[in-house]
Amino acid sequence: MFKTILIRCLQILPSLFVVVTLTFILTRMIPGDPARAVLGPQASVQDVQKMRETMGLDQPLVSQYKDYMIQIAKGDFGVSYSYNQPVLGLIAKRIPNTLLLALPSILIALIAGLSIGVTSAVRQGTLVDYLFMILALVGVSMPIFWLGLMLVLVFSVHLGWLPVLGMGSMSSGIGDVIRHMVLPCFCLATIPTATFSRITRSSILESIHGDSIRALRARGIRESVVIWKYALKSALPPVITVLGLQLAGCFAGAILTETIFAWPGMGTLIVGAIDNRDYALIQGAVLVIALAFVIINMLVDVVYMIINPNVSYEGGF
Amino acid sequence: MAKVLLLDQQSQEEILRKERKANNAWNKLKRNKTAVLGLAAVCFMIAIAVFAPLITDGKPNEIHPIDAYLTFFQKGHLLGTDEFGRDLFTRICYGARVSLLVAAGATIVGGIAGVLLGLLAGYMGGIVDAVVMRIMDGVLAFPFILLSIVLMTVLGSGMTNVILAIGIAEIPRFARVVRGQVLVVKREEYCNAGRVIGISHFRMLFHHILPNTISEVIVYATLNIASAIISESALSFLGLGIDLPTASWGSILRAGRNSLNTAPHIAAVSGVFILITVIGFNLLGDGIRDVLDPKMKK
Amino acid sequence: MSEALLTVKDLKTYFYTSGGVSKAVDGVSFKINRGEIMGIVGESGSGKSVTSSSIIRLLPAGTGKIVSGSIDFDGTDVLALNKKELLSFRGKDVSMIFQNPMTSLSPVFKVGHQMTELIRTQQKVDRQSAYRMAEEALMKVGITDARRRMDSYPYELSGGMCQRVIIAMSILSSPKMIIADEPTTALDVTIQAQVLDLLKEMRKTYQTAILLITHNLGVVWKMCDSVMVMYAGKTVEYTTCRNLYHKPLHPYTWGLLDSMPRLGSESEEELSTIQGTPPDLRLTGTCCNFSNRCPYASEICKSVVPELKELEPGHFVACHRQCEEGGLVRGGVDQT
Amino acid sequence: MSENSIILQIKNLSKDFEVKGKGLGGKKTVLHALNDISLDIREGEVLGIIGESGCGKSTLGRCIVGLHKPTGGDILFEGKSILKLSSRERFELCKNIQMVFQDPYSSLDPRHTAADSVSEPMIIHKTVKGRQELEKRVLELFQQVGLDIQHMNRYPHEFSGGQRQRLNVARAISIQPKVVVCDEPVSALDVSIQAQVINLLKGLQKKYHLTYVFISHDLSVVKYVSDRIAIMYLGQIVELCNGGDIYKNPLHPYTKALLSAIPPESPDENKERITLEGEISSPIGDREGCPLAGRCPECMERCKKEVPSLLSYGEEGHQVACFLYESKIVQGGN
Amino acid sequence: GSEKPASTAAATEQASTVQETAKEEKTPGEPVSGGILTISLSSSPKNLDPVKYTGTYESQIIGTVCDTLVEYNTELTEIQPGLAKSWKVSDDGRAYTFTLRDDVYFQPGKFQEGRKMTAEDVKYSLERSRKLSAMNRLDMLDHCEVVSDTELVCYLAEPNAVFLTALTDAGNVIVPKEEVEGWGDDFGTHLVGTGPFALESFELDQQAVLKRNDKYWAAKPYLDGVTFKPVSDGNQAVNALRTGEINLATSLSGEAVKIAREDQSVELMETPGLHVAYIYFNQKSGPTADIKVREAIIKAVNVDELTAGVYQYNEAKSASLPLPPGSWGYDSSLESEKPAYDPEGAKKLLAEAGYPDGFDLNIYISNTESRIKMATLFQAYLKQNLNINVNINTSEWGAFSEIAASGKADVFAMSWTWYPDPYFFLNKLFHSSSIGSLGNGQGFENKEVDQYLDDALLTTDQAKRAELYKKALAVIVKQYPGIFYANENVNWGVSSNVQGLTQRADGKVKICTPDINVWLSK
Ligand SMILES: Nc1ncnc2c1ncn2[C@@H]1O[C@H](COP(=O)(O)OP(=O)(O)OP(=O)(O)O)[C@@H](O)[C@H]1O
Ligand SMILES: Nc1ncnc2c1ncn2[C@@H]1O[C@H](COP(=O)(O)OP(=O)(O)OP(=O)(O)O)[C@@H](O)[C@H]1O
Ligand SMILES: [Mg+2]
Ligand SMILES: [Mg+2]
Repeated sequence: MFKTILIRCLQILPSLFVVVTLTFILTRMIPGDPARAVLGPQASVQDVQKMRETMGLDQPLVSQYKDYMIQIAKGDFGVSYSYNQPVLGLIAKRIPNTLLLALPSILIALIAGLSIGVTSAVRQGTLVDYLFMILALVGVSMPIFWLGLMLVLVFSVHLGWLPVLGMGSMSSGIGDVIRHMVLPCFCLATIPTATFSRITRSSILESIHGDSIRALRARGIRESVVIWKYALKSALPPVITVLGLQLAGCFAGAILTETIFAWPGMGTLIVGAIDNRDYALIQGAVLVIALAFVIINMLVDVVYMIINPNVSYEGGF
Repeated sequence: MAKVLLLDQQSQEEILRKERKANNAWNKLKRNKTAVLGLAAVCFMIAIAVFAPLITDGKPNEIHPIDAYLTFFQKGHLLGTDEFGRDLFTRICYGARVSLLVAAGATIVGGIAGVLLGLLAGYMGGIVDAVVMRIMDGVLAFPFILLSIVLMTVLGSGMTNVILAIGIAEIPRFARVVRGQVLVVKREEYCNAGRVIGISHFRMLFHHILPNTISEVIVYATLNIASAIISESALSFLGLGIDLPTASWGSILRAGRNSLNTAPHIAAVSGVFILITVIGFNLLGDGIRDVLDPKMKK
Repeated sequence: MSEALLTVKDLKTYFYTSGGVSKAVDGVSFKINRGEIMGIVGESGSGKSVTSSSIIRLLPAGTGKIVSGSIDFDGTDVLALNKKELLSFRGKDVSMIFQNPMTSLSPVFKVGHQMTELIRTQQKVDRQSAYRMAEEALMKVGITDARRRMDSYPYELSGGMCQRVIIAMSILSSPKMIIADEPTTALDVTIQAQVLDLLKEMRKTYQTAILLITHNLGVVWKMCDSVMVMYAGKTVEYTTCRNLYHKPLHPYTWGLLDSMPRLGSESEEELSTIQGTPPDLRLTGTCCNFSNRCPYASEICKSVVPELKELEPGHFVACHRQCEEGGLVRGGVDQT
Repeated sequence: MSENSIILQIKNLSKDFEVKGKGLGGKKTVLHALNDISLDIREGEVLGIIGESGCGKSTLGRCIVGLHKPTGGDILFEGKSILKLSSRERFELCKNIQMVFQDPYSSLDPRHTAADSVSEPMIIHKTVKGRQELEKRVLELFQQVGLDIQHMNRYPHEFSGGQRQRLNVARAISIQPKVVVCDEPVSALDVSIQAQVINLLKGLQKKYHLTYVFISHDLSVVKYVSDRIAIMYLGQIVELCNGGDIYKNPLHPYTKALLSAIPPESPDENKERITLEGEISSPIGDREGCPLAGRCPECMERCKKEVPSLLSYGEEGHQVACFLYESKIVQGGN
Repeated sequence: GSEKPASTAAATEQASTVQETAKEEKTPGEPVSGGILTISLSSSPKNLDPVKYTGTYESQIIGTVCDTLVEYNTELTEIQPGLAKSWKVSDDGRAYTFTLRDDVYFQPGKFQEGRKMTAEDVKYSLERSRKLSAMNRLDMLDHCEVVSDTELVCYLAEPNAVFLTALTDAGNVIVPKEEVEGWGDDFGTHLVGTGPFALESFELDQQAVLKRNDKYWAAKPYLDGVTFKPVSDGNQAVNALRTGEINLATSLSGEAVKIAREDQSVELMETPGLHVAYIYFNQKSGPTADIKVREAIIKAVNVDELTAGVYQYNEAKSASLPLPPGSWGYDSSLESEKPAYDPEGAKKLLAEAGYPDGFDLNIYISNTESRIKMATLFQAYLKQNLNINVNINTSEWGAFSEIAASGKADVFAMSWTWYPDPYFFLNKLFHSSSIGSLGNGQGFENKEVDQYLDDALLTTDQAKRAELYKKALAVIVKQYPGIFYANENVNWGVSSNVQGLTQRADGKVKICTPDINVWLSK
């Protein structure tokens, strides 16, 4: 097992290399001068020139790339120009915030989605099924930035039930943070819930119609056990794939949600970094998100192996 | 009633013909209620986009500052007006053009490139596969919206650039879908049959493998148009979309956001249009999948 | 023969599809005695599996429905059972073995787990004793390293091994009858022989009746006491094995028997074949279903549905021509 | 059976597959699908190959038609190696060696009409000129395999299994090959249809003097169509004999077991079963000794260490690979 | 800065100078102690180190935690004592002698226990700023000399009239050496100064919590503490005001202004800011290099209407000159020099310039709301009146500033705000030495103007300087460099329990000074 994971870890290196290179190229392609962005509009020509030199931007691209690669290999993500702080520290402070949004959202989505999906599948063709599936369809089709706006409009502005901005502060008690989490989590959980519902439903349906479930029924196993134990477990792999994708998506896809709710997570960090042409920060944050993505994918594979031991992962030979 | 004879060739033929007709993709789609609903929504949106000049006064950008922020039905404005007094319905109709065009364009860009790469990777296998797919994985590791944002920043605003940005970001997804499918199809016996005959790689790819993956691609593309519409709106919403003053649903939504309290209908209406269209494409995609998937035949 | 265990009378199971009513099973009658092995043979699509799943009322989800007929199992009317009774009927009275052993075990749980689960739904025992019982059952079907096998996932077992596990599961509750739907089609000849031997032994030790579905006549010869030939949803001939071999009465049976190449036959002569294809099940029911392929078909065959008649004691056949005065004599079926 | 010239010669052919172990990153292991197989196929004969599932029958067939690249050994077609051909020559060779696949449902491209599928080889190899001639030829082929003009524009899913298999046959013979490899062409078909296809194949073979390599796991079918029969076990040929001999005089313990396992042909027949204990051993990994050693009722010490080679025994052309018969081997046979 | 990437339409204000200020004294009551004032900032403060900070939102916190030597008075009319009781300027204008208060103590920190501030600290802080400030906030300073604990002399390299103005910047606050060096890079999150509130905690992107400094030299603050929270969206800030999450929202714009104005529980404070929004024409290339074209375009735009359209909630005044009316260099007599709205005349002029049928023009703007609105209207005017096709190129700030500064834009629009001294407008926007920077991205070059501006910098007398600036302004206006269409207000939303708050034109939030002491009513 350990070795397996190690091998998988090695497999993610090329992807990360691509990510780092791509980010490097893309950041340098973004129009706009980081030096000017740092210095602000009032900077004079000389100020900008001086700053460029301090930032090492006067070097040829190839050597910048080389330096950056060496730096990354050493685990050094550099210093953010706009924050004047090490990138790693900045990211480390933001990750928990994003997780605070992403994990509960995904968890809620998973529980809700599985229940809805299973219920729908079991009652295939009934009113409940139709209702759930319509909801799920609306859910997957939802532009969440719009949903966010509407939620704020209704629940914060008109009803005044929930706060609208930021993530509150632990110093004001955990309740404060939770109150701040409600709307963004709802927003963030919408699509995953809907996706889980749909995928669970179709996957359960498929397995219900499969031979092994028929065989179980023929053996007189109770229907509830058949559904919630056997059918659910054999229906899990696609759900887990989606879980991985959604989790990875949540981690970074919170960009829109975070922007709307001014949530200080990775999403807003990156958007801010792009605005500020903060190369080191963009690169660092993207790399971390990509890393999260690949690691989650890897975990998905491992979980797959635990759940369904007879799955081959490679596309073939 | 004349008895139907199972033995006679004709009634057998009859049945076959009927079945062929019933199994015709289009007829199957027509029988799929939800798909028809989706198709209707999509067609409606396409219609308002195409006939925008006919059903509106054709001046989506003409400003009347005095009439700013009217709501529904005021002064003959069906859906009210925006911050410059431009008729919202007109802008929504013209916005449909942009949103649909961008979504379709991006899907075509991403689709063509992705399909080609996926075909190549899946068919060639080995080192080509490894290289292409690692790059795709790398790109995929970028969160989609982030990649579009960065690409938009790199490319600058404008319709072609939005199409490119979303399209490029979509390439890996298409490539994955196609590659997965190619891996299945290329091991089908009929491909082996082709090999035994000695057909060329080119013919194999474009006569046998591509046609047999295309239904997956069509399904995926339909669903993808739905997400591309959202992506376009999201980009416009973040202020990275098409050029002013051209309307797109996202840019209307963005403007609506800035007057959420004064004129909530702007954001609401544009959002609803996006939502309905996306639902439409999703329904249609699901329908097409059901129709093309032999497992789902009723 | 001894008392009947299962009596099926004029069973009809239809599928209501968009293209019309598909008469998958359209009048099937037979009975099985305790300890008897009965075979059902017939072409693919003739309704063998639907018949068997009708008996345990487990039609594939969707549009299928048992329209008429009666199924009597050991004195109980199966069609009148409620949900709860059905569960114990399926588990304890009748068990089923499907064609593909690999797919009739859940791929995601270990063999032992699945077996103990089954035992614990049938009997009130604790986990340990259930486990022991499972182990014993495995040993009974000739699995030597039972303990190790219990700890493996189905995919780790070979097909033959899997089928044995399934047989072990099906005898756990010592059912009165086992329905085996093509239990060996997916297996190799040598393994097939082993599994069939095993089934035969089970019958001997437990007096279990077996309903064996197959399209391999050889298997029927080897295993069965009686056999039913199905064609397009109907019983066309039903009799003892020997009778069927030596004195088949239905022209379809003739075709079936003759189209098998025999090891002894000379390879110079052509095999006889049955021309044409089976009818569409949505069109059947107005005449003899075989009349379009039957070289002896006469007018009546094309207009009246033949009934299943007991031509000789214990030999049922559904054919107008055979019931006619004189009947038909088996000859070479149309050879083209 | 007249002694014809050897059209296809298989020399010490072996084929290994690399397989991934189960689970994540499982170890790569070698699967020996074919082990040092030598075989001569004569022009105009039907060579039956029979064996258990997974013993390498299809692999052998696929090596012959070039779908697999052998790991070792050689295949000679009319005396010329077919493994070291340029792509041009390889292409030309396709005209001579064709294949009929096992599964009639998956071996036709579902998106091509019946006529498309049948005419494709002729288009590729440019054996006919012009559309009209092509259409004429396709119709001709259709009629030869018992289909007619109304079937030409149908798609595969509109055919029954037997009809599809006819299409496969039509496609295979459309460019007039000399050798046709039939990989279990009838095992997916119903008995009544099976007979039709077998008749068709036999008829064509006679008519065009084709050479068949006929793979099946149904002994009665193989016996019925074949002039000679090769019995394979775990990647090796264990016995090779004339069609009739196998029934009359089986030699190899495996052949005997196989024969005894075949269901009887009548309810009266009471066969004595020679049981092979134990499961079929896996072709994965390295193996020592006779492949049957683990299951053989007459296994000797020697069998566990050495691999017996296929040597002639008794009457003309009967070869067996078993130490039991070593002393009685006819020297210099074949 | 005048326009920061992350900020919304209301550009950042930091200015000083004599300025008529609408001072909005609240209903007086008996001041009570206690309570925490929560203030929203338009963007998230990143670094509070005075030499590293870059945005106004940061300067608000620095200005509350720390003090400067001198300050603008509330009306921004003159510079008044801060930590320095008094100062003297040498005749050559190169030496400034400051006398410091001797009752000033630093807030206690990790590396010192709240010791007294001395001249050494002032020298240290100013020279640090001179050396390290990336923004060059004190580049006119040469060095400082400590005379005694309470006296020091600052020497300039050459006379510079804006030295005192520069000293009012939050970048030049006085900080204790021990803390700066003790914390090193982390000083940015552990700022210590002499101000009315001490930084208790600084949670990046969440909040900065300040608590009362009981030993504050000017007065004892009524408030227990002040909390700053970043809220980037104006509407959200107002929503938060209404829900009571914050008490004071700075930098409101757009619809937020309207809501604040209309909502009963929220009060809107407005003061004309030191701000000019403008459209710049390329002086060097393209059709706008022709002065006639520029004039035509100006004539074709109805500025009052444009401003009303952009600032639909009256959050700005229509403008005419490249200087805020509050600046002492402002000359209202020049307002009439700006061509009036005259579509016909414009068309004629354009025809004279050789473009009777119009042409294509690219306007570059950053993607902020007010800029987008303006460009949309501008586009409509030019199309309608001159048949000029305007392509609007929006991009976010980074890309925009690059294009604008490079001089490649036909037309670009932005806004400018800084200190009240005209130097910070005119020199930065029109001096030829600024070409290549964002301020003079249009490439304005005029010898006469350069001369006036240079002279004004060397003169110390404000009246004389004003004269020079007005002369320069007159020349500039005649060149039609652009359309200076609006002066945005400083707009604050305040919840009604905040008392004693005074709004300044420079947008600085002053909570406790010798004159002001904000308190919260129950
Ligand atoms: N779920 C279903 N919906 C509609 N028709 C069905 C369904 N299941 C079976 N049928 C039809 O019922 C008929 C009988 O099917 P059945 O599975 O019993 O055949 P079979 O004799 O078992 O064939 P095989 O030998 O291939 O297993 C077939 O024609 C089939 O088309
Ligand atoms: N492409 C492949 N990659 C890896 N292993 C393979 C491949 N093709 C066949 N094998 C393995 O080679 C062995 C021989 O396979 P082959 O298909 O030749 O058997 P077969 O005799 O045709 O069996 P069947 O009767 O089931 O068709 C099997 O163990 C099989 O798993
Ligand atoms: Mg069946
Ligand atoms: Mg095979």
